[in-house]
Amino acid sequence: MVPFALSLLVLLPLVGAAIVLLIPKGQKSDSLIKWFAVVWSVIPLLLASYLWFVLFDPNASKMQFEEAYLWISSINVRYHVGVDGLSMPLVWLTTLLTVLGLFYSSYVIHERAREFFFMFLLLETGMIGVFVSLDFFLFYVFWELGLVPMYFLIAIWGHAEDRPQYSAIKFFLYTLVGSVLMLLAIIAMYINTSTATTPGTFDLIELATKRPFANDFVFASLAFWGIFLAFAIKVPLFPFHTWLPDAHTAAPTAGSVILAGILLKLGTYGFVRVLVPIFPQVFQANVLPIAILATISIVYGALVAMAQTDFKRLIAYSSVNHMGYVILGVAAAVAIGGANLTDRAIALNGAMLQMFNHGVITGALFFIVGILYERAHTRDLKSFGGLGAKTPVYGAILLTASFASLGLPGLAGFISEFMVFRGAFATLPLIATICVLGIVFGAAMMLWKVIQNVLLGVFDEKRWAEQEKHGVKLYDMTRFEVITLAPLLFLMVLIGVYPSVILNTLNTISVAILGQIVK
Amino acid sequence: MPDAQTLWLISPELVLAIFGLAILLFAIIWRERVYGALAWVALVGLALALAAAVNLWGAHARLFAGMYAVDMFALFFKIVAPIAGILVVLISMDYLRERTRYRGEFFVLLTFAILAMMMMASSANLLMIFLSIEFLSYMSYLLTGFLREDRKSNEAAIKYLLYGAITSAVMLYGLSLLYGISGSLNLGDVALTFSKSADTSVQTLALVATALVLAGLGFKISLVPFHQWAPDAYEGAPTPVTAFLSVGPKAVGFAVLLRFTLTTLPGLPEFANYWTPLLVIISIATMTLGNLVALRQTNVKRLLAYSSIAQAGYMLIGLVAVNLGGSSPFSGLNGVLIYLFAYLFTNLGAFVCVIAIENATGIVEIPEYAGLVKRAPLVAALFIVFFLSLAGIPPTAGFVGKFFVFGAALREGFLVLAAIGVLNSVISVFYYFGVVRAAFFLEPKDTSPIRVAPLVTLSLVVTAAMVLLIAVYPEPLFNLAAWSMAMLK
Amino acid sequence: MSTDLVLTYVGFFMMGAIALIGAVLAVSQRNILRAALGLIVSFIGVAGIYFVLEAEFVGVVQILIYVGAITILILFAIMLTRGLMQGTTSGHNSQWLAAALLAMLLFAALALVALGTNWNVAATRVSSDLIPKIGAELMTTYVLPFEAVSLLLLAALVGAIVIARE
Amino acid sequence: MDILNDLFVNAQIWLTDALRALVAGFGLAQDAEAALVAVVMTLLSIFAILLFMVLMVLILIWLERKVVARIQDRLGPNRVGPWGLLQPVADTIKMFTKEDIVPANADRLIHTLAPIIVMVPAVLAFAVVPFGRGMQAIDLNIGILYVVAVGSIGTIGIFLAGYGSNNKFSLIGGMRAVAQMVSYEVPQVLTIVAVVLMAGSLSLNRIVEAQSGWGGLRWFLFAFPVGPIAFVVYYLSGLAEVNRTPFDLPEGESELVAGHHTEYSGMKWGLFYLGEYFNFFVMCSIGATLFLGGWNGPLLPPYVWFIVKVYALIVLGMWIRMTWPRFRVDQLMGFAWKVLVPIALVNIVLTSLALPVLKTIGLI
Amino acid sequence: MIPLPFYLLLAAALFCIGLFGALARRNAIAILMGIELMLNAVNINLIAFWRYIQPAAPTWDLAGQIFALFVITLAAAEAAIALALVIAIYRSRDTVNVEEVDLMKW
Repeated sequence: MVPFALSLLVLLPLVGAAIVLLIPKGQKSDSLIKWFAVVWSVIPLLLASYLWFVLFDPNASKMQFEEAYLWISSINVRYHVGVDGLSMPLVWLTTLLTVLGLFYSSYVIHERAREFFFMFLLLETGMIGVFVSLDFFLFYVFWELGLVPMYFLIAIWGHAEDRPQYSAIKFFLYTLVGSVLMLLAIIAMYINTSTATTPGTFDLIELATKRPFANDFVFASLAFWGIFLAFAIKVPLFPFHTWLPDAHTAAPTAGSVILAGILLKLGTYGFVRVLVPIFPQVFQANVLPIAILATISIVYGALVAMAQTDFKRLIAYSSVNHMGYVILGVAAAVAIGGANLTDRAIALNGAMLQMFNHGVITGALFFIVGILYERAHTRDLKSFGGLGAKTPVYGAILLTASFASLGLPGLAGFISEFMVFRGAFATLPLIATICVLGIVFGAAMMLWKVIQNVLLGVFDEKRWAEQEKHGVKLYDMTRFEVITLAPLLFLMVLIGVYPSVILNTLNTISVAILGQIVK
Repeated sequence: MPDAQTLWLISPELVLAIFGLAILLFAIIWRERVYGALAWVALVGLALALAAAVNLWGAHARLFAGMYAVDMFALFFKIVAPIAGILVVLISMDYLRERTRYRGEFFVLLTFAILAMMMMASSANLLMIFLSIEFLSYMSYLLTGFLREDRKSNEAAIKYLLYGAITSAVMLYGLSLLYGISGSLNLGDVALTFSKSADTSVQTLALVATALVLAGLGFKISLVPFHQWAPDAYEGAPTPVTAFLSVGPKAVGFAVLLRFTLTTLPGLPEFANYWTPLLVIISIATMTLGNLVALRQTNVKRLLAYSSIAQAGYMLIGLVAVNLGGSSPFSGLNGVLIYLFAYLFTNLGAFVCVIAIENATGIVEIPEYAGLVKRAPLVAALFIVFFLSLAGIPPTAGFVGKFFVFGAALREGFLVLAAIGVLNSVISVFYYFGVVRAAFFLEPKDTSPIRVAPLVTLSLVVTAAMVLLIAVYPEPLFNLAAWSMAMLK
Repeated sequence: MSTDLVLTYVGFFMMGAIALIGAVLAVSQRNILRAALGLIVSFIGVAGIYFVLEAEFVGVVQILIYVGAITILILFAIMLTRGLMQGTTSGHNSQWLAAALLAMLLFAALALVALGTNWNVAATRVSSDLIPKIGAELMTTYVLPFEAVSLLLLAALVGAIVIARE
Repeated sequence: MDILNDLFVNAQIWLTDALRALVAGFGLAQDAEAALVAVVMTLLSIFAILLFMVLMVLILIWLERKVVARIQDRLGPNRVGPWGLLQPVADTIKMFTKEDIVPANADRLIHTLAPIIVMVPAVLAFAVVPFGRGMQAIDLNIGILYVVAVGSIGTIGIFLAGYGSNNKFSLIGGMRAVAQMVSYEVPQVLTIVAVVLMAGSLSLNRIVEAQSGWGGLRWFLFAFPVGPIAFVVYYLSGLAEVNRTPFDLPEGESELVAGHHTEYSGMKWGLFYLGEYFNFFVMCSIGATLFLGGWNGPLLPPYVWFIVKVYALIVLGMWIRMTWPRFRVDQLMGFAWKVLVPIALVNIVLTSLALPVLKTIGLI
Repeated sequence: MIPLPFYLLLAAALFCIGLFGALARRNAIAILMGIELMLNAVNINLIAFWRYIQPAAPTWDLAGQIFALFVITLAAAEAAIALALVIAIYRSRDTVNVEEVDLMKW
């Protein structure tokens, strides 16, 4: 047993950030900061691993490692944290991607290192905080806490030619619009649950049982859509996705990884943690529009990704497509209809697994793009070709990640997408059918645009020789890059061949959640 | 001759009066030789006044035939006022040294301004309300125009004065009507007249009179359409004075507005039908206009001026949604109080940042903030904290304030108002981050480090710490607000 | 109608007319000095109204302060800034029409209140000598505002000197 | 003795009765009758006061020239009438016949208004001056305040004269005059406050009555030590108020030609001239009322006592005029603010402290 | 007695004339004059109410008069400050350019 385990998890990065700020200025301070940050970030990873793999009970549906203290008594706000099968993998993934991101960045970030590592660790606190919060007020605080560091990561260390400041403020404002409406909904729920004698509650668990606005569908809908908007923008669901390509493209590699790997998950996590248990009726009533938005995200995201010539932008749009599956899975799980609990649970399992997978796969892909960009100083797909032969290690890794992304059996993506469709065909058959198009387009974009353009074809010797004079050299992956990607590749394969490692955990919780809402 | 008990109850005011006079006397007798020390005298006086106010906490009395209320609501503002004063004194010292020969007189006026703020908070009588508002206004005009060689300062002051004088005359007309209907200057008697009267004509009179009074108070708290003075005055005034103007008059303006409305209007239940829509419209207009115009500003003082106009709009939401019944923590009133307290530190902090830069370099234009993070990292970093607080993003004090204000609006069913409010706070992020953008992302022309005076650094740290502390541990502030509401319930 | 009432009416209308005519001159004259003269006339008219209302003390104070002090200040300001006053531009700004409309609107509202309200009018009740009572009230009930206003005057004086001093 | 004492009061009563009898014949309503009588009587008393004042001024002019001449060891006017008594009349006729010149570019309206405004307050002040027992046009309960108030209007007249003449000497003179009058008004009012404290009333009548003890000789002037101090301050600032030497800087002929009335001629100049003497006379009347017991005095009829006291003060002023050099302009303001105002302030405090003592020993 | 509304209408008229002056004039001093008229109008109101209205509490008999006295005092202080500022402005601008010094452009 680790006392205050989750609090430690939340606080450790914050402490690290503070130490980063305090490291004295000097000639070597930059490298000191880098190594300190990387080493320090391993501690949460180890802790999270210990918690998940050793202490966590995958068969328990209730919250584990719970801590609850009264924080603001007059409005009954509690510092209430805990994890269950839904959040534990995501917490772990967060710590993992942070380590990888920091490790990678310690090689490629040369400017304003102190601020970079400070912001990154702060961001980690925000993200872990969201995943472990069981009090909506606390949830909101962490939710917003992540905004500022991400803003700076994009704006300062972004690629100058991609208008990083514009992208950063766009990301910030989009997210903020959603979240302030969520704030109103949070307060409204509190007021609704309070009575003349007892205060209301912000506790997510309590709210799930009290079901605010149970008798008032209009207000429930208002609150639902307010929260929905916040999460949908974060996911991002069509038509709220326009910030995503800009932000991803502009962000530095590690920023993109975290953005795709974790921040997008905050949205889908919110769907499962908040919207489904607290507003099941409203969700059910609105499943169709939500599923349609998911469908559009899937198909449209894939199509637009296919039309991109910018490698990074392509991956960004592919995230729209992939996150669409998550929403589809959630929608399928709660849809009205005769489907049995198993079908629904499979859909929800798929959605939750897809969250994890997308974090791993897309995180890897953004590393891959970043590695290429470091060498070529361009991301124009047309300018590459023949890299498969020229840089075989890179080619192999890209191939694996792409296949995982398009859902090749044996790799992680396949399992989750399959489960989503398996569930969706049971509850939303028509929509699921349309969504299959997304799979097709997704495969096309990966095979045609990425693999064909980058790995196959003829290596343009002349062009790159010319470029070499400007300090551009295409060489194969170095050791630290391989080390960065190795864990992710391992995970892709592991989940692809043996999904049970994580599915058990997920299944417990999706049965529990759906059990509450489906009679 | 007031008895000892009375003197005890007005001890904060007495302390300030005595210290103000003492500073004046020293300044006249010894002139330049003691100017450096006078700021410290003022600090001591303000600290003593603060201590006296804290010491009186819990008091509940009406003095001088009911015209002066010493209750916890007033004491809340009597705690706020000297805190603001102390911070303003701290940031004034270095600022004034280069700019005026009359530093002693400056602190006299400032001390009296704080005294006037305290009196406003306690006024429960039409005469006292008018007198104390004018007192504060005159001190503000003089402080605004204090740099007499500075053309902007003069111009700001005269605009401020003329605008203020017009609105206070309008307010005075409203007060005279209230006196006319009740035959008494005491707010309690006015309320009594209202509640006893079944006459619809009284309704009309009350509407006209309160609308006129709102003009005067709206001027103090810079509500649209009585806000036009604010940008000019803020831009032209000496920056410490701007900092003071942005929090002091606004806070006590709200104190008077709250006491006035919550005391007199409950006697007229149907009155809310006219009054609430009026306030809603003003609130929406204030925050929207303030934010939209702020988007176009390039001078940071002017930007903060429009921002503070918008902030007044948010605070007004609390008044719109005020409901002292029930046990809900969202009574509206506590929202305003908490918001004001948070806003005090936040806005002062933002101005301390501005002063830190202006003192060393004279820069107030946002484009010239380029690369500030390299020249003054602490200031640049704390700019973010204060701006986040102004925008209401956690974990800052501003968030706590907005939380309660919007909560009250939701409780009373003002959904659209709350929605417009939060969307406005999103707009505000855009221009706040315009400053951040300049400070962090643009390359500086001049990379020499900016030296920040120790006292300014101290104020910076204190305000920033308070902004974060209120967010992390807001409990004491809630209690403070709850207790101060107790008397108005 | 009793003689007193007739005299009161005569006094009211005379003084009211003086006050209004002076006021109109004060806001309409392009020559600022003549406007100031109109203002003086208006002040005197208002003082007359006070006498009609049997508030002699206020009437005399009105003449003493308004005519004797404030007007002098205004005249001084006019004289010291003489260059400003002899412009060729018109005395009114471009918004004068809007200002006039606003003023008229406000007048309508105020007239509505003045005529529409059931004022709680009481019988005559001016006792012969109120001045000692005013003094006593200022030193007892109103001692706080009295002291406050004296501080205010002092501070205003100090500030005005700082700002206007050579 | 009583007949003499109340000569003018009785005359008024008799006149009123006669008028009433006359009006009774018109067959009007009773109210209207009373009103008519009141109006006529008011007009008559105004007329009487005006007449009296013009007479006084004529005498003053003559007296001043005579006194000045004597001090300078000359004879003064002695050709027109016995002892030159008709000299003022001749001067008046000369003024009436002179050309009225308005400078080019001067503001004609203001130029014309100025002398009138200078005149008016002095006349208004006379409405409350008690010339003798019962000889007062109106007994205002705020009489002394009223005098101060209307007195301040005169300042505006001088200012307008300086401003409206379009002449730099006039302007400087006008500015100086206004600054001086405003400044000296402060110590003057402060000394009046001391008197009001002693008398316990603002009414001039009551102030005079308060000094009626000791057979009409218990004047505030003798209320040692505050009375004499107040009197001296009052008199000095009074002289400055009416711009008399040694405080005649606004019209110091060696510097400013004639100050604010440089550009005036003919009857308008005459009005200024008249106004100055009016004001001087009012100043001395009020001084006599406040400090010298007004019309109180043994043996002689009250109005005689009053005139005697006023003329004593007037001659004192003339004496000072001939024996003191003019102040310098910076000394002038300094004298008011740094000498007279502090003295007057201290005097007020002293008065309120000394009040019980003075009352006990019967000085007031 | 004259009906109370007579006074109130006079005050309202004076007030609105003053308001017009304050809003429509260009010159700072002229605006100040408008403001003084407004204050005078209010004082008429106060005195008329004092004379006519039965007070709620008998001890407050002189409230209206005293209020008016305070208003007059404050007006004097205000005029002094305004004058000081006008002079300072005049002094700080070397040119007497009417457009430049014409502050009153709201």
